[in-house]
Amino acid sequence: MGPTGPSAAEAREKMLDIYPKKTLRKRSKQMMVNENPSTPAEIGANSRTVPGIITQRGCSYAGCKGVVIGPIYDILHITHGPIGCGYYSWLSRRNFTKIRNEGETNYLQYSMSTDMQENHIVFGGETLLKDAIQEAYDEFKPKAISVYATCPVGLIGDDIHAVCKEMKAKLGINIFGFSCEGYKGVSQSAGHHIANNGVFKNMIGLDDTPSKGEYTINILGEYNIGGDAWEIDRILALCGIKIIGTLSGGVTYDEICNAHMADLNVVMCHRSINYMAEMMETKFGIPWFKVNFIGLEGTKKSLRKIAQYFGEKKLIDRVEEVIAAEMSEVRPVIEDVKTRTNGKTAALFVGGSRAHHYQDLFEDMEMKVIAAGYEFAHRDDYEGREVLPSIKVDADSRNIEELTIEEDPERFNLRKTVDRKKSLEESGFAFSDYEGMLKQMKKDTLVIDDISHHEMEKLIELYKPDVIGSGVKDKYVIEKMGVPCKQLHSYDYGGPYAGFKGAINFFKEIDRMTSSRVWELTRAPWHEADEAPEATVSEEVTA
Amino acid sequence: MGPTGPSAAEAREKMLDIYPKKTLRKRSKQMMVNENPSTPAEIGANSRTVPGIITQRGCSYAGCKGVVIGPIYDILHITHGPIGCGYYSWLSRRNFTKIRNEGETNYLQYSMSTDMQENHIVFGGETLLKDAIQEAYDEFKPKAISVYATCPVGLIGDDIHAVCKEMKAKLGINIFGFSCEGYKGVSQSAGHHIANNGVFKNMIGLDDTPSKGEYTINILGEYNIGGDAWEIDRILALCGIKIIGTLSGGVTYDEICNAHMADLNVVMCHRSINYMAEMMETKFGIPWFKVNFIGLEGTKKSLRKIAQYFGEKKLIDRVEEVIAAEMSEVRPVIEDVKTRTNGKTAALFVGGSRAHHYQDLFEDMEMKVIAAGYEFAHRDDYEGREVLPSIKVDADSRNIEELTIEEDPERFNLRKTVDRKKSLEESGFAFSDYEGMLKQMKKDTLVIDDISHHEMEKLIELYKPDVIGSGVKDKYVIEKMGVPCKQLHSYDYGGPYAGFKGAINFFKEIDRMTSSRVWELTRAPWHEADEAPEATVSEEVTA
Amino acid sequence: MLEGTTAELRERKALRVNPAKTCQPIGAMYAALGVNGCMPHSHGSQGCCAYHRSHLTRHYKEPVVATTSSFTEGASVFGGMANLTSALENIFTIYEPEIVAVHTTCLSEVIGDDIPTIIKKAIESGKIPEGKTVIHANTPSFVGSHVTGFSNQCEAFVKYLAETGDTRKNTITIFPGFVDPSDMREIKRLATAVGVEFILAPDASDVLDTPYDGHYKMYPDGGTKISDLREMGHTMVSIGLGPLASTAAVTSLQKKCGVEGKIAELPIGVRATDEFVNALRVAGDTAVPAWLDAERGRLIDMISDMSQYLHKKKVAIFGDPDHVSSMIDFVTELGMEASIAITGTPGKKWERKMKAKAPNTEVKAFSDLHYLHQWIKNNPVDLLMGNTYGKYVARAEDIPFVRFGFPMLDRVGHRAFPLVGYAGAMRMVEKITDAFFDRDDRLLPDHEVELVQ
Amino acid sequence: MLEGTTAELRERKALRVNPAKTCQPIGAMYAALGVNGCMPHSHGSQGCCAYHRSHLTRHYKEPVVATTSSFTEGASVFGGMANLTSALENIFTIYEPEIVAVHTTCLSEVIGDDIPTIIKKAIESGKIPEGKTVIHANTPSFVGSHVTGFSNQCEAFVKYLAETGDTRKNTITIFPGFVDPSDMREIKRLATAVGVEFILAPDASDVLDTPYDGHYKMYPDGGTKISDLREMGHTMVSIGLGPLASTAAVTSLQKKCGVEGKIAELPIGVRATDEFVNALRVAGDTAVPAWLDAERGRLIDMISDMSQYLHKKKVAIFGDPDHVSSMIDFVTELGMEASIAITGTPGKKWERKMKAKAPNTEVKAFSDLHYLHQWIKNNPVDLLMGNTYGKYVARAEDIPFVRFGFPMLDRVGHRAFPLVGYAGAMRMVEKITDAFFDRDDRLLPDHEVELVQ
Repeated sequence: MGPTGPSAAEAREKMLDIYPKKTLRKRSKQMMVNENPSTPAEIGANSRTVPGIITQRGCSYAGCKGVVIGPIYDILHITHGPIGCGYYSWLSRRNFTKIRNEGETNYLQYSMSTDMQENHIVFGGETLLKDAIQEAYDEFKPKAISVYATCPVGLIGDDIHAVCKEMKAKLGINIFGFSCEGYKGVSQSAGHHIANNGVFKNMIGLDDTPSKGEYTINILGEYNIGGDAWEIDRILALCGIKIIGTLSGGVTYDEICNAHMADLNVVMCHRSINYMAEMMETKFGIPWFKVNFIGLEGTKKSLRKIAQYFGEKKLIDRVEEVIAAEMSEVRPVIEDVKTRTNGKTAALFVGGSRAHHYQDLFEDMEMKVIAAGYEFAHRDDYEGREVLPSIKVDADSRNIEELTIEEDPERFNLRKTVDRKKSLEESGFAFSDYEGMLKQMKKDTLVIDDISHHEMEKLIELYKPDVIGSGVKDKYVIEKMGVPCKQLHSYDYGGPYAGFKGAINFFKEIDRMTSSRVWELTRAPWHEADEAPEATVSEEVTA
Repeated sequence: MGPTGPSAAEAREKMLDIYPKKTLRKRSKQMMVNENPSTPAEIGANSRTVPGIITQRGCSYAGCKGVVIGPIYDILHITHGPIGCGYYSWLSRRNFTKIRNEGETNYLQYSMSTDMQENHIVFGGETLLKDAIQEAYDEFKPKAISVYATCPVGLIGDDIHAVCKEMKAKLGINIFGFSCEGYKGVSQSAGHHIANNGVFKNMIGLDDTPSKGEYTINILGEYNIGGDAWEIDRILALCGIKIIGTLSGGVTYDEICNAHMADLNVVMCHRSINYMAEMMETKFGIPWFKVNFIGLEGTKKSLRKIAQYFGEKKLIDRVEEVIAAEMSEVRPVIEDVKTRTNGKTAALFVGGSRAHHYQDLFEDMEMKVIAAGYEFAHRDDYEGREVLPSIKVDADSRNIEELTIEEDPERFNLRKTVDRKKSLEESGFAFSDYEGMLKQMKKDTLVIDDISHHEMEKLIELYKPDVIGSGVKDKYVIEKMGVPCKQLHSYDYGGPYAGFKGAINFFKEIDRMTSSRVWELTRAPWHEADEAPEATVSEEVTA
Repeated sequence: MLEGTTAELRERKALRVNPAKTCQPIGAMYAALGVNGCMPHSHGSQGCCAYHRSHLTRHYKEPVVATTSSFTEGASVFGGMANLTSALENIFTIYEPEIVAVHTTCLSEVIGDDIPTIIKKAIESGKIPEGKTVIHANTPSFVGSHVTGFSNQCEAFVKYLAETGDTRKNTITIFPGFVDPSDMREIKRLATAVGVEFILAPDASDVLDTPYDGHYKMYPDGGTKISDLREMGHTMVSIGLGPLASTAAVTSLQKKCGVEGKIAELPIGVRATDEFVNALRVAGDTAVPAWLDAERGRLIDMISDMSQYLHKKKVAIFGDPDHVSSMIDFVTELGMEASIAITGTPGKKWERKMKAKAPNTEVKAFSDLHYLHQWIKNNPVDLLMGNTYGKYVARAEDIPFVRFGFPMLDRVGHRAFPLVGYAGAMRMVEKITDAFFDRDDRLLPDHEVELVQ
Repeated sequence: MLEGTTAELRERKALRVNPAKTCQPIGAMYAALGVNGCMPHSHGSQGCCAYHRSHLTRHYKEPVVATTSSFTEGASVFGGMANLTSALENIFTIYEPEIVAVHTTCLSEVIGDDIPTIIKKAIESGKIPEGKTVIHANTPSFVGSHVTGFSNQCEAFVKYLAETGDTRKNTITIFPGFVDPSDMREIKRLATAVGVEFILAPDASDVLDTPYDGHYKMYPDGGTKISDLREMGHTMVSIGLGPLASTAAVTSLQKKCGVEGKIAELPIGVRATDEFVNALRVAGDTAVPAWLDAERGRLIDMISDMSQYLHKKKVAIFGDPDHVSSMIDFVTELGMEASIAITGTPGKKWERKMKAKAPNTEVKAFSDLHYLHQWIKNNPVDLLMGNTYGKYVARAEDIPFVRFGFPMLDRVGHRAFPLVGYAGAMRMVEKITDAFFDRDDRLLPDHEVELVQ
């Protein structure tokens, strides 16, 4: 166990070796050896995937509908386009959702689409969309309808926003659209941005009902995969902290409309939602900082930071009590699991924050993360937000709308957050910050953005990690090679992995995976003729 | 359809043809052509099966434990012997049973046995039985325990009755045994007799609590296969007639102990329980007559006869009302089914009463019963009870105990039945009578007692009936030959078939079976090269 | 579960709710994977390729690789030629397939990329290594369904690869239709049993059901060999299984190479399997072996023995048109009644054909699960049959549910055991009776639980 | 359901409650049916024969014919010689078998009938037609169980029929153990795959799973030929599957004819199947074909893919000793834990062997379902595995239940599909995961129902 195999630099060379020149140049930039973790070098990120490369990446629609908006369970979601996109995003993300109140409908169970046919491509699909919205309304009477454009919609020029506006006026419910055509941007990331803009324009701020809790926050960038949000809810509730809205896991439309009334935004997935945090601070004066409820240390740190933000002893003490109580349950598990996981290796290639977050959990298990990378992150997710000013906006990003937000004259000062922020900052408390993945990773580990199939194969060949965190498309490639693969998008069948109970789940799961004995079954006795004894013949057994 | 094929006499010859001389002589007596239905000829019945012949018959244990006593659900039944007998009689008879009261146990779900081993054969099994009874008591606390002897028990000389007596005294509950070793008699029939004796000696008359109903009866010889007894219950309840005990379908120990308080015994299965009817009349003065709730006509006639017995207009009118109401449901079904079943043929080889009873149902469907026979009946079941005095008791029957019953001085006159019986008899009402199967069967039909496998095969070959009523051992032999087979012991998966709703079930079932199109699937196209078209090629179908 | 669904059936003209189909490219991708040494290539936005790979992966629980042209907005405006050319270069360099099967997406179809020209230019400019092949199929998502995509890819095999000329070999081309690798394996077993020489195209067995043995092969041993795809042109007869999935290829092979074509129903159930086996026998002028007759006879025996449990049971069926068509016949053979049968794939002709053979069945093409669900609310059935998505309806309405067809995301048996053939039919009889029995064993009152069934 | 059963576990020495076994003769009858042209004959009261025929019929849903000596009280007193002699005459005249396999019952054992002498006299007195054979096995019901009876009948094949002499052919005798016809078919498939010549004895395939085709054959085409039973004596090696069921025959063949004998576990699960396949390979000096390796690999793949659902699940197993032994190993291979494993068959040696290999499992031979049920009440399990009778326990305790073994009275799949071999193991993985998934799909709260599993 442990990282045997070549140095990261050598491995990088071996991975790049096969590429044609142009591809080589491109991939070189996206693959780096983390030589100086404290002062990370520049990495190529959020750039186009080379055509023909087998990538993990999806599209803008997947990022917008699939990731950010789709999980809002009481919005009726209509995909405008041919059937595929709506079909594939149907229940495939494991965003857990529980209906809160009798009479509600969980629209995540439904895949609704305009199922565009050839004539709509030729003659335009606006009437189709209009009819679909009307039929959806007649059939389900939802409180809001959200519309998602797919590739052909943009090309044929359907004005989905005009249709939404018209139908909103006609039906008297909130109806809005997202121009998240799949070709926009270079990955899901463009879709996140588009989604953030839409949520901000069409939901945030619609309901000024004051919130009731003493300490009110929003969790941004937590999608309740496998029930993560519920575990975070559980812990925060124990601490006495009230969540107004979780964007957007297991959340309702109303909660999002009311989210601007919270005292604080904490950000889980920086990549998918930092836009929202920024815009809400600008418009409403809600400060934000990054948290991480994945991993024991991350969870503890995040809880303490929230308590520190509110600054009241009662809360600070309560948080410590909760941590102590929870840890007493976790400790025996991790102590046991560690005896088997210590020194084992992992590699993580996934998402825009998880490849980072999950390193905490592996550290808890005393495992080594030998290589990691994101699927659709930007440079700041690797190098930290301080590089933001130096990121050049390229053609693919430029076409994603950048909203101009201004302070809301009436609602900016609703809470005394501005002063509190200032004084905390003076004491060294970091707001609006994210350090990125590279600073946490060990020196000379391998960092690969948008890892390709070839690189993954090579990585396994060279290092054979004990476990790889990745996505479903890689999963069985990796497993065929005898390495267990944990899907860190959907968690496969598992979760929650957030918080304390989630950590226990994860420890047990990784322990199971890295201790699996299935491998022993792979070789038939006739393939080990020299070593194995002849077919074992049982001794005579009689009654 | 319809009886094509040779005459019954010819068929009989063809069936007998193959037998060795001794066997031929034996079988000749048991196979007859019903030449004069009104004055039936003598048939060989209740005689030994020739060794080596494939027979439907079972043994005395099966008749005693399996048929008569086993269905009493709150008696704990222990089979004393090696494991097989107890095992095979476990839940295999479809005696439907519902627990009446919370806290009771349905012992039909349990197979209990002493599981005799070799040392018990050598050293005797009485201690084993004693221990088993004790353990059963400790474990289940039943209100009564019944013990059944299997072949080796009799041979090694275990005195099960002494053991039962001892344990009854020790435990203070009713415990009694049946010496129903499998070698006794020539079929299940011996077991019925043994069972009747045991029930009479150990249960009947134990509880003198007066019964509450206006018209109280017992149904004897109804074992609630597939819920028949419940359908009879339903109809009688509608008429206002109260059943004290059904011997022994879905019945409790207490009901049987109280059964002698009824005003009347009606007998369904004459073969298995006429002993009981006789003994109860002798001891308690309860008159009995034969009824048949299988078939529409049989059910109507039976109801009317019961009403006539009680002789009150209220009841007579009520019975007519019930019949009218029930028939309005049955009529459309039978009218529909008849259009398909009319003229179809059936053969029935089963049991000791069903091969007769079910002829009524087939008549209702206008089907022809071309051949029939019992598995374990006596001559009276064929020829009518008038032959009883002329039946010679042979060696195999002589060893079955014949109880000597006397009038119970105190309880004989509890009801005014004696006078009532006399006056009814004078008006032509038949008590204690059974006409037998032959009188009902058409002239020149074939009657075969204890039909053998060879005869069954031959019968199908010669007549190919549209349906055969038989048992599980023949079922698939018959069906392989393309003839549907209805099990009339256990009803396979079906029932109830008694009463009005049962008739509907049976009509639909036989309609389904005789209309089945599975047969069409049997021949593959490559076996009908000349007739069938070449593999059908579908026309081109596109969207 | 599906709490928003009411029993009120409204006609919908515009809104698809809970589809019973998906889009063309995934079918093309699956078909292409059934060719030995083939890399399927999705010409469009990378999201399509990602979705298709994910979905196929979940169904097969196997590696599913495919490449994409990774369109960005630029490509959508200026055309995908540069992307495809660059993709081909990368693919042949890095992944070294024998053949690349390009299929289009709605994106590249709407912008009108001319794939044959792009391929031609790539060949001319030397981007395609010597001896390697590139083929393509047009699979716009706004036409047909995943079955159409499969069909179009099969047709592309013929159009690009089947050789013309007068050579005729005593060999039969079999187009299996959009069925599972386990089905393709069974189709081969049947053809081998009948003793004919055959080419199965495509053949995903040993591609999408490879062993777990520590080795990953991007191109597993299975798949129809390219040489066999060329040979198709010289076969005597082609048999296309499933009219929707295979007619295009059969017709094309007949037109291009003069190979006599037959279309048969998917061999699901007794008669449809008979038809296939007999067609093989006739085409190959061979005999059906006795053991296959016996296997068939065991199926009939099982049907006969279980018929009482199946008699007149009402079934709701959904799935792909060829599957549904055979399943209607099969449940009828079993003595059951198809109450409703729907497919998401458009097909007016299919609808007419189904109605003709099953006049008492509510038949709808271009329909969806929401319609099916609402219809069932108004017309209760005893059994639901269809793909994984049916389980929500089954749960909502508490109906026994038997899975078949594509996709199967939540069970494992389809990977090992066929739906087609006599063996597949026995499996279905088992599954259907189990569904009833399991429910009975669970829910009937104590006194109605049966020991013997 | 089973409402009288409490959680209070009392030691029982005398009372058997809900047995997990039955008596010897039924096993002998089954084994005899696996010989071509054989009539099993039950020497005892006709009730035994009736019960055995009924029970086998319910398991196979096939004709099961056997004759009986139809003892009455007289025969029980004076001995069964007259009955058996007369039976043999009738049988050969009326039913014309090639061979009659007589087995005893507790009745004839207790009265001490000397069967060999009776047979000898019958032959001498010309009651047995020329060229016909009568063999016998002693199968007292108060010793062992149905498995012992099967074993004794197999041993009788050897004792009566296997030829002695020095001729050795490159052929392997396989004793399949008390498994289903579908299993025997699979054992033959595996042996054929490995390319060895073999004699399978007995072989109930094509005897107890015949087609439905309008014809009834008292002696179907299947079954081990008598000539092959004679040939056994000249084979190189014998492999006995299932120590309890096959050791007697293997040992006897070794002693009588010098055929080298091996005993292997029933090939249920990966390693046990490996062992069998490898034993064949070694014995036949052949090679395992690649396709069988691939089939095996697909099984491992399925196990790997499903392992998360199986991991550390607690299983209660009951059944026949050879089955249970292999099943303990198989569930362990699957990552599950055998919490309790019982058999009704007596076997102290078996118990010790099981405890040695599964020290954490509660193991009991000569036990019953009532004990298993009570134990489970005290030690809840995630899954119950066993024959049909387990369903009452499963229902009473609401435990997922997977059927295997004998008897199977209420389902149909065992008739068509094997439990043994890699295919059988895949089928079990499917059944086990289905049992869990079906339950989850039904009972989990809405928000925990998974699309992908």
